[in-house]
Amino acid sequence: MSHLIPVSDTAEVQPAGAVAAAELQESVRVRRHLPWWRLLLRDKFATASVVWFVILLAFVFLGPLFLSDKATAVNLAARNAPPGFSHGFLNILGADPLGRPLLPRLMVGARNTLAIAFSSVICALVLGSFLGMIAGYVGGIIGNLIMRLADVISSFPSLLLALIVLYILEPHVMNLVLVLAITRTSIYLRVTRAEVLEIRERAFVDASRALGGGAPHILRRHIAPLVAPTLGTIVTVDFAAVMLAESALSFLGIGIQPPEITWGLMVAQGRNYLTQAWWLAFVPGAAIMLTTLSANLISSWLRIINDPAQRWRLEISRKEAKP
Amino acid sequence: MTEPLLTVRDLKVEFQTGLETVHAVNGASLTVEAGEIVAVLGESGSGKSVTAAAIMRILPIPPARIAGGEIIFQGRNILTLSPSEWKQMLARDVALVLQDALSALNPVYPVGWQIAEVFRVHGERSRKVANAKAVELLKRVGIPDPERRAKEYPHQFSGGMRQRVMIAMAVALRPRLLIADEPTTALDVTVQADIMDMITQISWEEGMSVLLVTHDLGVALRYAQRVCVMYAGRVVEAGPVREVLSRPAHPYTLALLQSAPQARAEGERLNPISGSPPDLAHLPPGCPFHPRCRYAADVCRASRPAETNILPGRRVECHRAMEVLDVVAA
Amino acid sequence: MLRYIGKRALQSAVGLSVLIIAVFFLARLTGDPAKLLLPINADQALIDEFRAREGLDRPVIEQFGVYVWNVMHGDFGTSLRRHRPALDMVLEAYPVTLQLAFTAMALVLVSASLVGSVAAYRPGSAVDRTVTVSSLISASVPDFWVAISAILLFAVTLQWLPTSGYGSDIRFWLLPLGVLVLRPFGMLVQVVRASMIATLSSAFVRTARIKGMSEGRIIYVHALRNALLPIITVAADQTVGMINGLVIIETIFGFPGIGKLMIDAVMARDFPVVQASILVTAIAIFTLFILVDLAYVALDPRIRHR
Amino acid sequence: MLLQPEMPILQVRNLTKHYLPQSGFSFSGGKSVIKAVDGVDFDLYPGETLGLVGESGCGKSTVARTILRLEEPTAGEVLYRGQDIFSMNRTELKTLRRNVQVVFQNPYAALNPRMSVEDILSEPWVIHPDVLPREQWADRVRELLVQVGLRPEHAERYPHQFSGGQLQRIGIARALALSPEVLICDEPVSALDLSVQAQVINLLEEIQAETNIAYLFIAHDLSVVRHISNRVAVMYLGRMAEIGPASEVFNEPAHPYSAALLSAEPTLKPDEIGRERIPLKGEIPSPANPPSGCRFRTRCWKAQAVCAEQVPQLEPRPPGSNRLAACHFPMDAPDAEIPHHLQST
Amino acid sequence: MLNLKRLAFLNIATAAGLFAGHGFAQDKTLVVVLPEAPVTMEACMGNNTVNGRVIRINIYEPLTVVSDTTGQVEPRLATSWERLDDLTWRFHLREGVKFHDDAPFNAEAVVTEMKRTLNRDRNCHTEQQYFRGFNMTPTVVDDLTLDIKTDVPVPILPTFLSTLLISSPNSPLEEFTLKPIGTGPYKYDGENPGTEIRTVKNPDWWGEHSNVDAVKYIWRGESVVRASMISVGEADLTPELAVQDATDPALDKPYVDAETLWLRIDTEVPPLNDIRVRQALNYAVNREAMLGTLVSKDAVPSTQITVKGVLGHSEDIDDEVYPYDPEKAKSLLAEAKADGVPVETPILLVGRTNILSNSTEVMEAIMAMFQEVGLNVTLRMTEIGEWREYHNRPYPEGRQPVIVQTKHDNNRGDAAFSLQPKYACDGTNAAMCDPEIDAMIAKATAESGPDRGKLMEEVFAKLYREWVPDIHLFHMVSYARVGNRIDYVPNLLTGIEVRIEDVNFK
Repeated sequence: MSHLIPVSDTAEVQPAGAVAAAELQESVRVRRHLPWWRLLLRDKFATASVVWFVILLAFVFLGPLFLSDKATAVNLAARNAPPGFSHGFLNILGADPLGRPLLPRLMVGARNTLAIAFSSVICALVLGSFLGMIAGYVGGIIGNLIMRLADVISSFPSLLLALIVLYILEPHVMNLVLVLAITRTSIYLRVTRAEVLEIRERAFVDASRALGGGAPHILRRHIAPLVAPTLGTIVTVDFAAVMLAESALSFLGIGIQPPEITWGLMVAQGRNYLTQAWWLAFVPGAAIMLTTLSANLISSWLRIINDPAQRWRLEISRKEAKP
Repeated sequence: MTEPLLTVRDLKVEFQTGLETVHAVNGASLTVEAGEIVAVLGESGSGKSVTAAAIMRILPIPPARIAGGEIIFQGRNILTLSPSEWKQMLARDVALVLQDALSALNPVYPVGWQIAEVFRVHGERSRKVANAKAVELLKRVGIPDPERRAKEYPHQFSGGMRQRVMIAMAVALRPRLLIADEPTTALDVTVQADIMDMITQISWEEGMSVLLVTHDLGVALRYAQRVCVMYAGRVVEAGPVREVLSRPAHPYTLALLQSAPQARAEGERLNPISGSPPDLAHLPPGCPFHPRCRYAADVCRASRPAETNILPGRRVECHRAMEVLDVVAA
Repeated sequence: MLRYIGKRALQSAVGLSVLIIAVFFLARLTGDPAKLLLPINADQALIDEFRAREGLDRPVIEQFGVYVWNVMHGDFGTSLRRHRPALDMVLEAYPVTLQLAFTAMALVLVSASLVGSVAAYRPGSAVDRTVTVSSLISASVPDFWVAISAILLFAVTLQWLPTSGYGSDIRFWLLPLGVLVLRPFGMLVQVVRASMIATLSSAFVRTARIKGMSEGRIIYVHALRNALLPIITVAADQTVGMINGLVIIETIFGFPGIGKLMIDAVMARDFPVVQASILVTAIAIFTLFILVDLAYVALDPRIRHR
Repeated sequence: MLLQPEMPILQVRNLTKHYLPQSGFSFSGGKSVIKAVDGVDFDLYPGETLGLVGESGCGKSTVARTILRLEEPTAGEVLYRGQDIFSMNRTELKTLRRNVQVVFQNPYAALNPRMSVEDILSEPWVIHPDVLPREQWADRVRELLVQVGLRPEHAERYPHQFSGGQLQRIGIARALALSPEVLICDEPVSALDLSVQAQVINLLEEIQAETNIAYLFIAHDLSVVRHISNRVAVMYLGRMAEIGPASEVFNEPAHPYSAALLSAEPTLKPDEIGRERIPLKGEIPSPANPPSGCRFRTRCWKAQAVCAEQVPQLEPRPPGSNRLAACHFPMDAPDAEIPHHLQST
Repeated sequence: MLNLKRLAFLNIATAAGLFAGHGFAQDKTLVVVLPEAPVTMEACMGNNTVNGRVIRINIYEPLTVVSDTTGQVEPRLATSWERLDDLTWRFHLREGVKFHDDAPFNAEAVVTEMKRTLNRDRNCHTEQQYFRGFNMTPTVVDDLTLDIKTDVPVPILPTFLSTLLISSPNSPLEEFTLKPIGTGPYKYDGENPGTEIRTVKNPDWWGEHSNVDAVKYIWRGESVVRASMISVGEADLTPELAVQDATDPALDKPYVDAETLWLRIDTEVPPLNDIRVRQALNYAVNREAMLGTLVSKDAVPSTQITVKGVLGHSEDIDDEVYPYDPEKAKSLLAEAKADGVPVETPILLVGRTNILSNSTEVMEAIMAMFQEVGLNVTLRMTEIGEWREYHNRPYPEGRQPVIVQTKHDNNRGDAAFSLQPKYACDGTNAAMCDPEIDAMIAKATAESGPDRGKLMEEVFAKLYREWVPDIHLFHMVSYARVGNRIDYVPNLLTGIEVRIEDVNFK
């Protein structure tokens, strides 16, 4: 996953060899950048993605408030109702084999799904970047041990690891988060370590050491803020990966169990009805896809704005860009 | 008088960055005659490298944009040539040596291969012949044991040796014009001297013109015949190098000389140029140098000085050039 | 060189040992195979009898000792469920998986390199944006969802391809491969694109330009070779990650590969098969990583001479 | 000009730094040590500027890093006011950090791009909280900015909003925040334009005049060193070639290497323009495998058999002067001593 | 150009069409697609559903078989049998039968098989499931006559022996065989591991073949995929379709597969130890609403765990299905509550994933129904290992009240297999204890005479009317999809065996 490391905006100078880069930089250095939200608006796909996430957030916070009952209310009369208004507004996206309306289920499921993905990624981020900083800055035997640990984790098919741990710990939401976090940790660990190894050689780190700054000081004040943007882009990609992993686990029947609702579970349950009621799997599948796609698009946007070699593409408007 | 080999006339290059347009080159004009070495002297942001890149047509477009002017090389306007016509001229007629030879050489191919590629791309069918020519060139640029070193990779060469490889590659097809963009900036003085001596020698032997882009007054003085001093994207003063540097007519040239420790006697305090380099997105009206100029008058703030020929072969853009000349003389 | 391989092999061996220990003890925490393999109405006596026979009643440490001793003598145990040597089952399943994985990866590498390079040539162009978005979509779809939908579309509705199954006929492979390459392709196109954009703006590409060579030669001779290193790293990661996809694909399309074997074994608490399959897989993965390192050496003279 | 009434503030004794090459793919298998610095001695006195020159790879930056204890030496010692910095405990080291500071070459890299100028300049006090009470930080930051020729309101800006010269001023301000006695300047102006370079050099000179701070001024640009230094040390391949008062070294170099170096320097002085360069043979040898005896002998036109056998020691040249050179056949010795057949172009 | 393109397209289309259309065989090779691959081909594992569908009857035959219509024991490799005394049975074996490896079938072969199957070290499902609780001593009387003596009276020994599949005496004694050798109508013809298993007609078989020459078994987990394979002609037959995939009345044949779905109540923990609460639970379930939606419309609401046709099934109580009456449930609960029964105690509803297709949905629906009458029920779906913790004795002390989803498939035709473990005090799966019931079960099990069925019927009736230890749901119906090329009528036994001798090409 190290490929996702963008050329970070802290690179000492512009990519070497861009002929005019040094001069250009000298003249551009004092320029103001566009605020991030204007850069966002310049990227239509990223804007749409953010809008989608805003909608999701509304789902997450409003859905359970009003609709938890509706999401579990069995109504066999509306069994497998197709999308439309025939069974009332809540059934606009159709209903499942128990006649439970998909829209509220999707909204209630959004909370579990996003919470699992979000917490897993955050746990992996915290754990991985912490270990990665130690491995990168301290190195030595401890660093080596940490790297071997990462080797082991990454050579263990993550789905299997998840399966085993879930059998040990029961498929509870917290445990699922734990498992997914463990399987993602090594990415953060490696990326952080690689970044730390590079950043610790920078002159400002030397300057801080010359001032008497100890390892904790340097890691906190100098290295962490610089690793952050890189990790940020990975977090968004990973968010997508974790959602897909969660749904794959549900597909295999070992993830979250009913009566909890997650999107992956909805797809897994709906797949039995593909021939009769395609919407059961399609609607949550599309929700997963839209969300992972949005996360990926945002990540790609983040990579661009964090990369001085690419950022200008968003900063210049399209018309002006034409030679 | 015959037409110069290269004429850059009123060249304008803009970069679109963020909210603003940076006028990196702002109406630069210069000429290079056949067989001469012309130094383009300037600090960062003066537009000297952008001019070189524009001549080579390797500006990143976008964000860069050629906003005006023409570049006449051997009687043809480079800017209007089709890409394939231009590719034909590259390396054959005009070549470039970049500052950072390590990143300018492809790290995964042997240097001999990379030199031979020039011949192969420009019509040499036999791999063997191309390789032999490459070894010959390495020998010519003073690389010992060329047969063996041709098979080595760029990272196995020292900085000076890499720059020699770059020069070998550039002069492979005996171009009429060599553009050398800060060819020795990262190198030690002893190596710099070797490299510059070699370029000068090849130029003399081949009758090859050299456009030497540099920020080093000493290098310009030692190796060039003529100098163009650039400031804020314009050539503010041009002329024979010894004359310009001993009797500058532009206050900027003068100020540069006064801030150079090389030019000062021991114990003499340096006399830096006040203020900061020009903001290329918001150039001041009038003469772009006037905010930092000791000789600035109202006219300098009001209008941009026209190009004037103050002495034979000397060109300057300053309202008060004559006064400056007098001051220097005094 | 040999020393380096030796060192890497040693590191891998350490990793493998940790892995064996982890798998052995973790597996045993997942539950009692007796509860899955014996009839529903089996009483405690029968369960105890089963455990005693399979050595599951002994202290775990002792079981581990026996296991390690046996593995060192080439005995990976006998499947609790199928009563066959676990290693035989694993080795039987491997060719299918390797065929799938390598064909898929080869497809991904070639197509992603081509497509990613094209996109990188003019960043921000219509082609680039199309490639970027479609590769992101490709990386974002749940594979099981696509697999089943594809069966319904291509096999049931259009009847162009068989629904599923394993055989030498290429049509059996089209859908599984198609689904399997989706995610690695999407991810790798991104990497190729990013890597190529960086490489294409590097100084040596400019050098190549001013030598007057064609754009095709610039992209594929000069830039791609340099951009390959990060691509290979990610491709290796994706190959490992593909095992997850294989579990799903093999389950849906009825391919008798290692993914299905592993998941079934874990579900049935068939410890010997779990251990053997993970061990063999890990060896394959570590070998892959060493090969990647060697590819680095082959591709980048700077590493060779360090 | 040369004031040396006190004892040296820094004494560098037999400083040696060898690097083990990174373990990686090694086809040769041989592990040759890179002798970056190999037994260097010099003193630095309060209030003076000692210039340290040499070509890239000669070890001058390693000397700086080792004195700053950014690297641990292989051998030798550095005495700060008589105390070896390599055997200092934590508190002693912290005191040392307050008194010996550094300015780096590349101002773009030396400042953390994510920190505002205010944060950058108060970092020294974050690390040394006893130096200045927190409530005075903001004022002191602005004082420092003014002292280095910037404006107080620059405190809120970020590094990318400054030009190179301004950034280097900020770097200097940070180094001054703890009021050090020694400032190690590792190529502080070589990344700057001529006009800006002059500003920074003047700034450094002003600060020295005010505070009596000592500079170890490392550069490859001889004209800058000549301008700013009281004394100059010339290094070649990890060893000291020559050290002495700047005027002596520059005007009448004793070591052939110093002479060659000076002759290669482009000059703007009218009387020197026509001067002939002394060409050097071959390339600089690898520090992993330096020549025996005198390290310069492989490129020296004066070299004789003895140069390969005996390591020349730093000795006063001419005898009795306070300029030392490590050469068997220094420039002031008549060429006639060299057998004709050993002379080369 | 255009023509070429069109031509190419046509080629692809025809090739694909041919491929899809012609199936795999012009000859009479039957393709059966199963939900799961057989785990082993070993005879002593042949009563396991996944193995049995391939090897039972088709490759290996037992001495006796149980009729799918009458529940009576019928001859197979034994032609007749008689009970010599309480402990001894005599079996007369079929003459002229040979194993696929030409070994003769005789009494000696049966004795060998008994040794193999009953060898406890081999972990045989058949032995563990059916031959615990008594010991058998076989005696060869002559080549085709065999006496079997048991240590306790076993009135239904011939029924038990329907589970003993006879393999060639040359089969390995210890390991499980990889190449099954039996006496059946089809013999093993190789396999592609993990992909397919092939059998061909055994020309030497003693019985009458159908017109199927060879069989290829393949397997796919997804019901929808299997259904599609039959539709497009890739396969001819698949059992166990999910309800929602049985959409084509022309192809999909329902069969009562002896599987009964019910919920077992833990009667030993309050509030479930109160019969009113248990009755309330029964009233709360709307069985009708699930018919045709979550379970097949052909499924039969049940009152006991065995289906009609099994000896001991009580037809008396068949009509006494609890009606859906939430009001009644509520009032019963209120009554119990008034008597101090802690009806608000949280009750755990334990489901098992994949116990049947839609098992999860059924459980979600039932949870909603229980919640509707005011019970504090939470659902927990478990996989089999965890499920057993709830389902099998011993249960933990001080446990939460639990209702466990379970199913039963008595395919041996005698309720004795069901009663003891489910309802006796020491029954492995029982969560109740009543000495009176215990005694009734013991008496019925020991009875070998005509009253045997009657005695067992009484037990079921008493349990249902007076004890209410269960919430009975349905006798399930499965669907087999039968391709156009063949005739096959699935029956009660299709769940565990697919007799190729009953399949004919049209």
